[in-house]
Amino acid sequence: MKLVTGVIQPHRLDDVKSSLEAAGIRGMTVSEASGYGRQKGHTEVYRGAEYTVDLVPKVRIEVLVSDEDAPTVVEAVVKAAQTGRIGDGKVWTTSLDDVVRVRTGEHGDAAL
Amino acid sequence: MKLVTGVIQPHRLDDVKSSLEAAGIRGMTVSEASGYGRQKGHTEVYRGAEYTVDLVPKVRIEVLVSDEDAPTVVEAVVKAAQTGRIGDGKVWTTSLDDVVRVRTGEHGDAAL
Amino acid sequence: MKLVTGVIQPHRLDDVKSSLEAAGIRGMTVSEASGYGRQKGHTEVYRGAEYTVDLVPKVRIEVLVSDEDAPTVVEAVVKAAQTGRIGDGKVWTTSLDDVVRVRTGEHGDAAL
Amino acid sequence: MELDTGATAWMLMSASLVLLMTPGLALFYGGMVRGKSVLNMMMMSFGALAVTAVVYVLWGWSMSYGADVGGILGNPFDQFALSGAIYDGAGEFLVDDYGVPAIVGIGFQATFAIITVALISGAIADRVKFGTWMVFAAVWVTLAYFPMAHMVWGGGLLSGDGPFASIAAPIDFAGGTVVHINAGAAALVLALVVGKRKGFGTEPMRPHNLPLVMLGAALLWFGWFGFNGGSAFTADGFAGLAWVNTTVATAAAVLGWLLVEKLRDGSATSLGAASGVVAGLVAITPAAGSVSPFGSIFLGAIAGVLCAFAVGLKYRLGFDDSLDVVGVHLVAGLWGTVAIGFFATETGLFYGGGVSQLAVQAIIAAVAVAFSAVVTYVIAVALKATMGWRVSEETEVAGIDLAVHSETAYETIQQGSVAKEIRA
Amino acid sequence: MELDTGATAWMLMSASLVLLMTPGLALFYGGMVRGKSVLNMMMMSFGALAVTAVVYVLWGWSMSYGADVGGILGNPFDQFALSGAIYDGAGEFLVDDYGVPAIVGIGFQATFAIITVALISGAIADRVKFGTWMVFAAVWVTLAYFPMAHMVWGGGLLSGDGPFASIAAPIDFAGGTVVHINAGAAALVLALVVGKRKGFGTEPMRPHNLPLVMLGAALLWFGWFGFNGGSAFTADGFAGLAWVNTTVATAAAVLGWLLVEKLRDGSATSLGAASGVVAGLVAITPAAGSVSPFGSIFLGAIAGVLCAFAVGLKYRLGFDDSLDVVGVHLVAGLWGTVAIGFFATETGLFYGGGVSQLAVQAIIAAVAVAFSAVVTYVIAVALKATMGWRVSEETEVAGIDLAVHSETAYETIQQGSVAKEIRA
Amino acid sequence: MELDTGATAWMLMSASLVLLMTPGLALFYGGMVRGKSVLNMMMMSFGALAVTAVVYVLWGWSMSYGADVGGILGNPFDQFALSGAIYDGAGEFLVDDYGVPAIVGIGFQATFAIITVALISGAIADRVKFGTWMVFAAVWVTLAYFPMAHMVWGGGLLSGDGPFASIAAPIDFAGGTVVHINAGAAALVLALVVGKRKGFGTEPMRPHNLPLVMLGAALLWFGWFGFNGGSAFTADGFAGLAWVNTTVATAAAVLGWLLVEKLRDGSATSLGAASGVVAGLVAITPAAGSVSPFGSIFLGAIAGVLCAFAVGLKYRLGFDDSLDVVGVHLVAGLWGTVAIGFFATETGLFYGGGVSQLAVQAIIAAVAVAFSAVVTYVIAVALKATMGWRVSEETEVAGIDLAVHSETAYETIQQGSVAKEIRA
Ligand SMILES: Nc1ncnc2c1ncn2[C@@H]1O[C@H](COP(=O)(O)OP(=O)(O)O)[C@@H](O)[C@H]1O
Ligand SMILES: Nc1ncnc2c1ncn2[C@@H]1O[C@H](COP(=O)(O)OP(=O)(O)O)[C@@H](O)[C@H]1O
Ligand SMILES: Nc1ncnc2c1ncn2[C@@H]1O[C@H](COP(=O)(O)OP(=O)(O)O)[C@@H](O)[C@H]1O
Repeated sequence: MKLVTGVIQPHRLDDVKSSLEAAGIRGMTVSEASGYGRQKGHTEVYRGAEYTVDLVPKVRIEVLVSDEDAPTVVEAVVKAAQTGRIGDGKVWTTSLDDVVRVRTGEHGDAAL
Repeated sequence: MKLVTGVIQPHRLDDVKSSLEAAGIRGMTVSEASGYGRQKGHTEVYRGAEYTVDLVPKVRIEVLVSDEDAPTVVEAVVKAAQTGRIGDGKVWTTSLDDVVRVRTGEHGDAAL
Repeated sequence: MKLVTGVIQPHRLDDVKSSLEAAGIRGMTVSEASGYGRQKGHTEVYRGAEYTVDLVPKVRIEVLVSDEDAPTVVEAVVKAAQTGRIGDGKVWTTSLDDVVRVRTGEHGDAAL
Repeated sequence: MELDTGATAWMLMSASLVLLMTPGLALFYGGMVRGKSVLNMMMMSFGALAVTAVVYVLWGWSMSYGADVGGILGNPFDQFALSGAIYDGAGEFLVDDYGVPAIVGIGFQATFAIITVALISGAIADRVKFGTWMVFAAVWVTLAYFPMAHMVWGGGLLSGDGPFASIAAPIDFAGGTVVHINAGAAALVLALVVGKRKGFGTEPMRPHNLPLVMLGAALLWFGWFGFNGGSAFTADGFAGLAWVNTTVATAAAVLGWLLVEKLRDGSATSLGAASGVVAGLVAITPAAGSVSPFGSIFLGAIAGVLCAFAVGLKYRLGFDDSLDVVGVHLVAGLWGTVAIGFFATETGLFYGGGVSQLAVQAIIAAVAVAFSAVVTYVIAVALKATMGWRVSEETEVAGIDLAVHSETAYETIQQGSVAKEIRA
Repeated sequence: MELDTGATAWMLMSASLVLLMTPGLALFYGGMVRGKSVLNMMMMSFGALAVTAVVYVLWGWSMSYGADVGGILGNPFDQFALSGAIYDGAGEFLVDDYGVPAIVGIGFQATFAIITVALISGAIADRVKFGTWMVFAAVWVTLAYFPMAHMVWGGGLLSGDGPFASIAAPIDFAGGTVVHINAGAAALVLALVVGKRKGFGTEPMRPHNLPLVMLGAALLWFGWFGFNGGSAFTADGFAGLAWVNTTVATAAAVLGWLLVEKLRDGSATSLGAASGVVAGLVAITPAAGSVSPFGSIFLGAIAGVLCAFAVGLKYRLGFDDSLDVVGVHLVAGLWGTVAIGFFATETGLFYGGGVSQLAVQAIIAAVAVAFSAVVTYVIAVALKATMGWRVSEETEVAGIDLAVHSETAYETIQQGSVAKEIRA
Repeated sequence: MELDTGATAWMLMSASLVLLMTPGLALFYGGMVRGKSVLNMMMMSFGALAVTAVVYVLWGWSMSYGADVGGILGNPFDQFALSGAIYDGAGEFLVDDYGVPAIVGIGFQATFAIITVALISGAIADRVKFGTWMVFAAVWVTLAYFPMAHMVWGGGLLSGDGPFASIAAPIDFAGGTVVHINAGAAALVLALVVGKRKGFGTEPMRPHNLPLVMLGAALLWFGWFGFNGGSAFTADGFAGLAWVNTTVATAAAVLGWLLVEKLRDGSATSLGAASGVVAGLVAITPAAGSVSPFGSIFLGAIAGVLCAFAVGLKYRLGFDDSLDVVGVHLVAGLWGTVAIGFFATETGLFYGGGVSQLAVQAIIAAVAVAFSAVVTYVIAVALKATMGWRVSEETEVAGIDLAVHSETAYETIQQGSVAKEIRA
């Protein structure tokens, strides 16, 4: 099994979700994150004091998939998240030793 | 070393913590997450406009363990987090190249 | 490619960022987390009822790096995050199957 | 009586101030519950406000101040829908003995009924059906509040015209019995009938937003100037005395509460300060017109100390009075009512007035507790058997805001990014 | 006339209360937008307040109550910068017929102009340039508000001295036409001229902080006691009647709105309660002095029901009146103005008064809509062609607070830990 | 003097409004600090309120308005605990020259002492021991505030009875010297004695909740109507003039501040608007009764511009006046006090009044600064040597709320799920 992790623009989340559904993937875990990279941050001003904020809001998604689905899922996420502008984020794949579904205790692909 | 990651129901966190302690594990990292899966979300209504929210609050826990402890830890987490209802979440295991304890710079199992 | 993950004290984040920049690494993803470990939590009191909170605020950073850069990055993070006090956190390294840059679709080291 | 625009201005303002107390309470209570039930908590105040205002105009005024029925209540049909209560025969506005139009007094009194009902809701936070609460509000204000107001202020049994007045004229300046003992006793009974929240005493249920609690306490204090100051019924020295007593007793109660916390728990907390505010305000309420500013310092400080200890009782006795309506309103209401027997500058024990004032104060306090408890119990049990009080356990765990009101209080990034359709 | 300190006290207080309504509105609106545009939303209210207060002193008072020009407006130069409006020839404070110094009345009237401008901003949330808004505020209040105030209250065309008074004296107690229809019609036009937000109707745009919305509604209600109560111009029975009517109509509107929600959507919401508050307050505004408390219950309840349905129209008709200024203020303002024709106890249809009051109310409502719409359209289009209304699409997506005000409303851990330099 | 219910109504209301300012300040300041120290910040206001109210009743009134001692202070034992200050010999309420009971005036004056102490706390946010602050509050109000109030308002050295009155009668309508210069100078001294926060000038310390700041500013504005309007001591034309001047000067100050920001920083901010509100309110405070609304526009606008620049000074000069008490209250307080010399319609330079008013205003401002600075320095240094001011560096980093008050302001999911035991 693989874990596909993506760090993407927050406003692409809905499209990524639809795209995964279209690919037959019906589960994922989402969390908030902040990114730092080529995309520049912004400046805030409070009573004349300027603050440079170089972290940009991102969303992290994690999708557990079987080995064979992994490339499809990566493809689906990348496609749906792409806007072509700097800051679109990264997607990476990790191999897992095992996955368990908590509710049933099932292991491996059955747990997905 | 292994990393055991669990995405669980927020209200099971306390039990998972106790269960890990019982298993002799005295460290973990916790973060907020939202899940999307079989468990259906909910509907909100604002001035007659209906919003379908299909993300459900979850908690993500990460536990660094030695190779031999990994199965025990997975077991402990799954047991404590299980309610038997849809949405109980997933637990997965990844192999790590190395772990360092920041305070001391120790590597490997000594860092846990 | 490797993923270097660190769970560190929130107030060390700025130094870690500088340290990574010094090491030529210009990207990372940051998220909020809470830690549980040797460092003890704190007690809160509301109308005489005492609450023991044993989770401590932490920051999680994730850095994608090429295999050769990984040790440097681990070193950079550990050094910058170290205060020598209990609770400084952990850094771990995972091997990745692949990384994609969403904007361009580039794979592997080119995506970093 | 001629119109006195000054008295009228003050009573209009006082009514406005007391009306503001109910939303202030909504914030005070709302900040104290968990983030998943703040809206429901606030809705209990807003709902009580809406129901009670309408009911008050229809039969509340009449039941409080209409033609007496057995010393217990006014005839609801006497001035139903305010007929005969606003204008005199010539179609002119009726004016009271202070030169204030009767309609202004009606508005002022309505606000007291409203806040009293809303106060009770803190005892049963996070767990009751909104519909049951709304029905309770209408029934309770009718059967418990209006009679009590009649008995104490409308010339009934607990007033200067009642049987106990032979001992000494009972004093309840602004509502120690009618409002705070009444609400506090009802809260206790309701907490018992409704039962504990899932996880009470074992799971953490800390306030989710303390600045909101402090804001609520501030608005309560501000509004209380109308509550106590307006209970002089005109803008005069008594109103001024009530104003100063209210301020200094409240300040002293804050100091008292914080001192207990510092000594007992090691830290003076902001929740303690906010709670001390309310404890002091409650305690000075019945006494504001009959004690001195110097006496108020002691009366208030003792209230703060007493309540700081009293809020712990629920854990020991095992009833889930979620936001300490009993520990604050009942306890401080009883203390303030009885303290008049000690501190009243004309009739109090400490001022050489003997024990008769003390005795009569204890009697009216006891009658008020008993009356409120019995009436509340009957209503609560009847509703339990019919509509039911509790939402499901799942709803409690997941959060009552979502299940009952289809809302969540605060937007987070995730929630905001997954709506599927908008319909209207 | 002699100074009446009581009347003056009430008018000073009323002015203060109405001034508070604008920050109250800022919270009400601010809580309803997304977290990334709350500051901009609040700034539209604070900005309108700042601009209008200055303009009012300079020429607003004079254009409202100065020497009549064709029944449409007062001469702006007549009492420019309040010259001649404060003191009499002997240098004493001018005092009005109620014994209130003219300068107090000026302050009171200024607060009405301020809140009216601020109300409009809800229709164009999240997407307009702050500079354009500030210019709009100054121009709109000058060309739309001051004339309307003059026509209705300053002895102009829509007043008891105007042509329609031959049918029946038009009634607008506290600003159904001048404030709410005026702002509501302007909001509709502006929403159309400015255009929809990116994602309107498809992306979720839920309120980011509902307790803030409820707090705002509470402050609006509290302030409205000055708005309606102060419109009696003294502290008397009419002020008291307005006070009680305001309370009970608002309470009934909350019940009406919640009932619609419960039946239609399955849940009574806190946003519904807060919205019902405003709907009731708006509807009773023109009628508060001429209906009975009993009648107010119906007037208010119907307002709640009407508006609960009206807020859905924008989705069907496809205009982005973001925070429902049209659905609440225009609809309830029209209803309240017309309802007088039914409910006025002296001249209303239901009280045997025939249809003439109803007719004249419909006429002044219609004229008000038409006047406001036309004037607003001209101003809005002129600004569109010159300064432009919209911020860029990127700004809308990223959040207008950051792009336009260089601020974010709430600190999060990440933001707090990455500042690079501080300069001053 | 006969009781004047109208004057009394206004003074009761004014006292209530000024009391509300202190919680308003708690929100204003609380929103401006980081999320980890908001409760401590708010507690400094609530604590100052509690301590000062009690002290005021005990010896504060007497030291301000009791029998004069050398033109510097009133005798604290003269009317200790208000003895002889409330009733006349016949046991009737004493009534002042405006027909207001003395006890009402006592309440009103107490609120000024309270807010003055609370204002100072903004200079030393996030880093001081709560106990030391509480002791400072009691001592400072006794040694710095009461004497200053006596000197300016109680017939002392800086009053119309003092030595400088031979040049011209000094004007301080509502507290430019007693309140704002006093608090501002104390803030400067305290910031220097207490020292900088860890990370001042290098780490980001941005406001954690700007809507809270704006709400606080709104409540301050609202309360200020009592502060300035009530300083007419009755409801008359002067009160009305003060009301209008307060509103228009504040509006102009907002515009002034925002203009500076727009031109200098590129963006008009909501924090700027909220700060402009306070700058304008402070500046008009001493002048509200002696300038015209037209003059107030300029006075206010200049205040906004001045303060917008002044808040940057601390970075350049290197003192950590955390929330700009100096940059806003001292600067605007000085400006407002001196501006009277230019803008007073009867004696100001711009109105042909010559320079004597200007001279005397400059003198009283200078004396106030010097007096406050010296007294504050002595108290601050004494406390430093005894109780100590600073919490530990770890506490500052981890957050003072947790360490000092055992609370955190906002619940997050993690915190809520890990309690181990509940005890009471
Ligand atoms: N080396 C990295 N490790 C982890 N996350 C990264 C790394 N580089 C970029 N990211 C994440 O990807 C996001 C986008 O990266 P950025 O360099 O801004 O644009 P792009 O990927 O389009 O070149 C960042 O905000 C960050 O969250
Ligand atoms: N394929 C997946 N990848 C990542 N996380 C998943 C996946 N499927 C489910 N999850 C996580 O597990 C949670 C529970 O899954 P769900 O399908 O609702 O119930 P169950 O696991 O009991 O069948 C989800 O809310 C989500 O956080
Ligand atoms: N076994 C573990 N698995 C995952 N995270 C851990 C583990 N042990 C510690 N951590 C993380 O590291 C942080 C610091 O650990 P702690 O034991 O308090 O101090 P130290 O690492 O200095 O010995 C914890 O707060 C937690 O976030």
